Amino acid sequence: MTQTMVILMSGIVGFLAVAALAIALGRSGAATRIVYGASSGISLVLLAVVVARIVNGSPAISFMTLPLGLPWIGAHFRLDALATFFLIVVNLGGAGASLYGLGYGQHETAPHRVLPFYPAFLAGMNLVVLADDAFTFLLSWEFMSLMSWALVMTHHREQNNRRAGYVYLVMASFGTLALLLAFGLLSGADGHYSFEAIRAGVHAPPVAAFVLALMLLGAGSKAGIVPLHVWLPLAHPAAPSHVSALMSGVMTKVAVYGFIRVIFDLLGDPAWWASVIVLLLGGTTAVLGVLYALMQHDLKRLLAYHTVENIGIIFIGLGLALAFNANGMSVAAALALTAALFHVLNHSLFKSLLFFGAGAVLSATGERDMDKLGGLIHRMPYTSFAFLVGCVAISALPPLNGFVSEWLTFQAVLQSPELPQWSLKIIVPAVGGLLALSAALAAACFVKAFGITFLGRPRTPAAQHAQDVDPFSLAAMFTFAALCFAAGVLPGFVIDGLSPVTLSLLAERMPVQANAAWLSIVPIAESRSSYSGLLVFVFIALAASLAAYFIHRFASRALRRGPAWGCGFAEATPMAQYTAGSFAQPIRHVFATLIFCAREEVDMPAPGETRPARFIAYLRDTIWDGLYAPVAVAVSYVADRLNVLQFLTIRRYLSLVFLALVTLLLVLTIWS
Amino acid sequence: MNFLPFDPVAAVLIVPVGGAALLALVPGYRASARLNIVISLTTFLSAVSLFVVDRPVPGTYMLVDDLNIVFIVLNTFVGFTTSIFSGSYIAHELETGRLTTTNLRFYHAMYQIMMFGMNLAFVSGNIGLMWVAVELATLTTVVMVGMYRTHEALEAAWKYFILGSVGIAFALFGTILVYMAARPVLGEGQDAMVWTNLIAKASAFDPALLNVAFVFLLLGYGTKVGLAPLHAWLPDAHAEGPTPISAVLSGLLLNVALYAVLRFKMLLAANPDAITPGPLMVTMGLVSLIFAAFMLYRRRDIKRLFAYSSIEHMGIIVFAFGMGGALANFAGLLHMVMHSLTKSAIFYAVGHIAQAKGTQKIADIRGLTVTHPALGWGLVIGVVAIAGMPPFGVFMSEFLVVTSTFARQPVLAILLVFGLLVAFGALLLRVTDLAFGEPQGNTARAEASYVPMYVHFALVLIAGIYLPPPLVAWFQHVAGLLG
Amino acid sequence: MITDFIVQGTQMLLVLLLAPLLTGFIRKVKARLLRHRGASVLQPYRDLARLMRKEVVLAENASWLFRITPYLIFAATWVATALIPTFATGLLYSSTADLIAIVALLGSARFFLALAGMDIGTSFGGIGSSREVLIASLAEPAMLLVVFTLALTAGSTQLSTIATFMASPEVGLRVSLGMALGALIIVAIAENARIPVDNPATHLELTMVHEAMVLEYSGRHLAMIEFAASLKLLLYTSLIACIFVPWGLAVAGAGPAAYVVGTITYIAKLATAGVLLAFFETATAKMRVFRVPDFLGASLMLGLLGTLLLFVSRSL
Amino acid sequence: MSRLVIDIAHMLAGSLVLISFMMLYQDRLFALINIFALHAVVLTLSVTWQAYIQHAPHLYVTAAIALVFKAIIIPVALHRIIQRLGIHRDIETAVGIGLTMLAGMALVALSIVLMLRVTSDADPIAREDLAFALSVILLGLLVMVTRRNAVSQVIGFMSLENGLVLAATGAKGMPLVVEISVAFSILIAFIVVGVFLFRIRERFDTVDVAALDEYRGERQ
Repeated sequence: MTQTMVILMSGIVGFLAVAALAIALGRSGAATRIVYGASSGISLVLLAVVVARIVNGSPAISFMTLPLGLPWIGAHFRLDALATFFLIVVNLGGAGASLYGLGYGQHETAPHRVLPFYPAFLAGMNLVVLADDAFTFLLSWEFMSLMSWALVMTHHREQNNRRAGYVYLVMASFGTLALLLAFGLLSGADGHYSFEAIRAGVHAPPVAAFVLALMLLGAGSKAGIVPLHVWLPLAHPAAPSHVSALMSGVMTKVAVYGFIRVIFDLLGDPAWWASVIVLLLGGTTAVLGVLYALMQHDLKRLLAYHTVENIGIIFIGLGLALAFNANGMSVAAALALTAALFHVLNHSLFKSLLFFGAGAVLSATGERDMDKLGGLIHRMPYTSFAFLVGCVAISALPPLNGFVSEWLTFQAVLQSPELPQWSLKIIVPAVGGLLALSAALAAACFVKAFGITFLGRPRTPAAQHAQDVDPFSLAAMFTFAALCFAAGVLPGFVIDGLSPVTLSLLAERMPVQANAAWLSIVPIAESRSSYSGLLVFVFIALAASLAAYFIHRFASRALRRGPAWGCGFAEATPMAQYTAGSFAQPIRHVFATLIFCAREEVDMPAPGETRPARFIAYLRDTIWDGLYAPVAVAVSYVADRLNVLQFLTIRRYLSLVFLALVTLLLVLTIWS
Repeated sequence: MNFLPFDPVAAVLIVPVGGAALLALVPGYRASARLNIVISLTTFLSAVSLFVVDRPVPGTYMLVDDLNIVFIVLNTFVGFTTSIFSGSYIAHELETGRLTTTNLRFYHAMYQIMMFGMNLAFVSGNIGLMWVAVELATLTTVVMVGMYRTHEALEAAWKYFILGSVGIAFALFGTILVYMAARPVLGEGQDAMVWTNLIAKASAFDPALLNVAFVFLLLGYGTKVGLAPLHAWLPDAHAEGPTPISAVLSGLLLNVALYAVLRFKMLLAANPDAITPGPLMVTMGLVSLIFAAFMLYRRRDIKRLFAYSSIEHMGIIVFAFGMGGALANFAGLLHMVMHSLTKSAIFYAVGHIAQAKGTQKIADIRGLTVTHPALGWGLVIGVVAIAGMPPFGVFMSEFLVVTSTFARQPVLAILLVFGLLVAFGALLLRVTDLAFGEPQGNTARAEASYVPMYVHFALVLIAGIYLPPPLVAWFQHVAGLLG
Repeated sequence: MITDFIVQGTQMLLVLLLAPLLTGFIRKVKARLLRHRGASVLQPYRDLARLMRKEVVLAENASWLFRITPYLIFAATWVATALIPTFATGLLYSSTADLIAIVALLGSARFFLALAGMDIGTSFGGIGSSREVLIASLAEPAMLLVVFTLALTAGSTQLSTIATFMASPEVGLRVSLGMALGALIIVAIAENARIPVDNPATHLELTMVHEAMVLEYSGRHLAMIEFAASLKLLLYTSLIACIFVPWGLAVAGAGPAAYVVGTITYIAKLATAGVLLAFFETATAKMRVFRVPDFLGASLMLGLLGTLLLFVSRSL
Repeated sequence: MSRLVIDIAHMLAGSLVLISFMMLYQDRLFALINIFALHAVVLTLSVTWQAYIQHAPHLYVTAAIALVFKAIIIPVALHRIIQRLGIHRDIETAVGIGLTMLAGMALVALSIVLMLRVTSDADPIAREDLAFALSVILLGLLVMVTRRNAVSQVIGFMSLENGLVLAATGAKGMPLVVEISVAFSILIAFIVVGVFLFRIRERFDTVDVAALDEYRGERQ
């Protein structure tokens, strides 16, 4: 066990201590500041430790074993390249969210329901990443779910939140049970639960197949793969915004970690067809996720659904990595995996940023419904700027970071011709198409999100009198915005930072980027493709400022404010502006008619009638109706049938006993 | 070296009996409640002393070994905590006039007799004696279930009584058969009923006879374990009796019966030609688990809800032992301990909740975490723990059962997991209604004793993260014997 | 090095100079086809100059975003255009962005334009933006599929490489490339808001898309946007030109003579493209907004087929 | 051990089974009670015989208990109860008599098959005894299951318990037999008194078990 491990562990213990402290402090006013202050402090320390590891490029793996958990195995912890990377993601998010919480937490109505669970949640996520035996892993995993559930239940008086919590925890334990089974397969009947043992063991193809399926169920349900995503848009918005940020931005990534750890590290190399499943799932998830998001008018729910899309993109990357790896194309595999991990980092950055923004809007206006907002860009300039950065980043637009990871994914897709399998040759480009589609729709989605919420004129007094939020929240948002920018302009360093991971998992890495000309990134060779976020940024900045300069210098700079022109129509009421629904109407018309059975109903009163005209748009969540509702129905049917047994007469119960006896005796007679 | 002035085993038995006699005489519930606590504490301490002194040599009647030492201590411990809980519970019952002081004398005396019966069942090294002890414990609980004399209570008691008696009969027949099997080998008389001899010579017994015997014993004692379809008495008995009794029923009596089943399973395991009881137990376990899981959805009475959850967990445990193997058996033993600690704690919470709200109807109880935080969160913790969520002990046992099963019998494991998920869904649904949402009903502060509940939770929490080595060693040894 | 720099510079200026000219040229041809005399080819320059000199009338509730957007759009489009080999390949900064990045750059421009359309909060802006994103959500994937086809053929997404590859004899005639061309043309029409998707000339509220978004712009802002629009048109024409008719492209480092030749051929290509577009536009009628998805869907299909047929033709 | 000894033991045990069958097709309470008394008497005989052949004096006690308690006290008590509670005298059966008889046959067959195959090496008396005891037990259970009213169920239970005693006594040198029979007598007393108590406390109007089931949780 090394010093690093000791620091990490003590950090985690620190989190738990803070949780205990929070319980002790109860509802006292200082609690909020103390808890979030401490949490952000600890997260920063942990972050520093792991970042230092990367910077020093120390490849050494640190272990630690504690006499806890399963007695005859003990609790194993291990810090390798993969864990290091995900620890960065976790603690970066943790630090940001805690910083944000310092300000946002002041608006919390029930702090005593948040503070104890928040640090414990962080501890849980850190533990999952560090765990090195099945028991510790699952324990931390489920603990993480449990704590986040408690956080989702913070505002438990609203029926929807209770429902969200219920669906969430049931799905979570469904996932955990799937993981249990997976590890049961991996570790065998006599319980070799430590990851070393699992790594050492050889896993027959059928076993590998089952494990993959179970991991897709287990990790997938936590990450939010369609159709296991249903809990996500319910639970994430229900929690306080900084927790939503953690759940969406970080916890889903922990799920991705679990998938990578098992499939890439423990399982060895699965067969190529495994990648087909992952790819198709990823593609569908990406597109459906963003379509769902487009249909929303609740800002936080939109963001939550959009997380589903990004998970899809990540899984596309992972699927590609699997495909290439199975065919020994380790260079391409490294590229794909790097793309996926890069997107993991990016998404954790901008999704947290966006949830912070949504939280700021919520605390400033008390509204999550975009149709009741608008014009906030005037009232909350800083928030809206940060949010805009987030939107550009998540819409995969250069020169910000979202684009880089999607670009890398595309580059990986373009390696498909070398694949020997025909099905892959066909599927990979098709999935690439899906990826492109989802990227375009994402841009549409965030034009809508930003446009409806921040632009135009305020639709309600609440939006009209909003004030920009406290410095802590702003600090958190701007830090993350800056990080998005940095990762987008200097992607080379991130890629190099990821090389140890790919090296450890695939024994291959992308070419060193740091010394590429103009800090551009070159996946394979410059003749094939290259991209320089820095130059693109510089050029755009130069061109824009040049244009502006010349025009202001040599042409006119005069400016007059006047009423909006609007083809001469005087705008009646702000409510007459385009709403979330109307903005999405064309896309709904084109895409959702099939997928969500979208219907529109126009009720136009005859001339002379005084009643108002109505336009109603119906949407059905086909996945819920088709998959989950039937299950609920079935369960309650069986429950009703069986419930009769509660109301039998004693004689009937006796006859049950009698029958049991006779059957057993019969069995015995036949048996022996 | 035995430096104690007394023989712990004898103490564990004599103290409750003497206590019962004493309590029968003491008037005034305060005194008797305190006395009850003191007696239980003494019993517990003398049981604990079993850890320090070296174990008595197995005799004709008494036996202390790796298997039962843990359960004796657990039994007396829960008996002790329950007596504390019962103290504050009874006080409230007197106020509301559901019980009279005369009832209480009887109640406390019975309580100690029941403890005696259960302790005896654990320490007895003789199948006949064990039978007597289990039945004694059962009959006393029957009487206590009927305590409130309401229609429901009497009806529950009657049902319990009839079904219990049939169970008794089966168990006895099974015992006789075992004796018949042993007699040719061990000769007539007591020797043929002593555990140590039985186990030692089991390989020479007539296997076929053992099989029949086991069927009867499984059904006989299984009736008390509450395995479906023999479970019918359990929910009503839990729901209608005084809550301390519900706690003891779920926490201890089920364990006693299960302990008996385990003993006889050992016997069969020691005989190579006898049927492996695995399949029978696995089937009954799964049936109980899944059946109870579905039953949970339609429960309207909070105590009945957790009674069904007890059936569910007994199912899991029996399943684990049925699977056999070092891991599964270990898990089963661990699960027994964890379940009795957690479930009794839950009943403590439920008892106070029912008193505070003045109802047992789930529909009338809402938002407990708002009105009664300690009780509400206690309930949440309890449900979370019993549902097998980390970091509580049940998680470890369920982890071991599921993982070790799936590698051997995938289909069974999937059924098991299915049952667990269904049950979890139901429990979570209920606890969400109970503990969260707009508060409903009486919001007056409850004067309750939270200590026992939270002590139990603390223990379960610790066990979920760290198990003391000696315990592990004993369990592993027993797991080996269980085959 | 220096020469490279100069070449890159001239390229950037060249596109700036040629863009309005192309627009004007197309208008002229269309007018001719309709038997009007039509405005001079240089009219767009005059318009731009006039707009730049005019004062800006800004709606009361226009935000800072509304004011910086025109410059951003212009810059993004310009940079994108500057990266396309017009008369010579292997430009100095061609490593900055490959084809995918160029598409994405245009995407950013559109993103901000759509936002600007919603900034004032007029219904027209809303109509414009929502329709624009709909069109984009179909056009972009189609475009990327075209890119796939090309990249998989040429083994690169780097335009210079693609162009040189396409110029090389080994290309031959391929079904998939034909499909890609078809898809690309459809995308180009949609992206540049030309008939039948949109009508650059109309201000008939219910049909317009691009014009609806920029409705609130005036003066220099409008100038920037118009300029960007014509740059975009130039971009797509030269893109098609340099990929599908790569002949005459000067190779990097070749002597000035080659550059001159390249430039002349380039202008010739533009002219032909312009004439063709004009013909097409006069020949067809504007379609309903909700027919547009089918139109673009066709290009999406073409793109996908192109990609898939690629393997078939490969395997043959 | 002479053949005769075995035959007598066999005969007694067999007649117990026979009497259980008679119980199965009784449809009047008093007759049922009387037959149960007969059952008890036969049990007494067989226990006595066992005591004699096993030279186990303590079994005589068991026999005595059986005789006094089961053959005399209980039947009388039940007669009383029936008159007091005015339970109507004929038994409504849940399953038709004929069917019950068939089931009984099957059960006896089952138990004999099971037991004979089992203790092939154990001594014959024990074997026969076990076989018959098992059938008596099963038949008793059958009575409990097929009869609707409490008294007949009690009787069913008691005949079941007779089967146990038969088995216990058949098990040569089994300790605790006396204690067990005492314990069981107490148990039965409890049941009978319980039936009685409910009446006295005015809790239930009839002792039909179905009536008890009126009062059940969750029927709100």
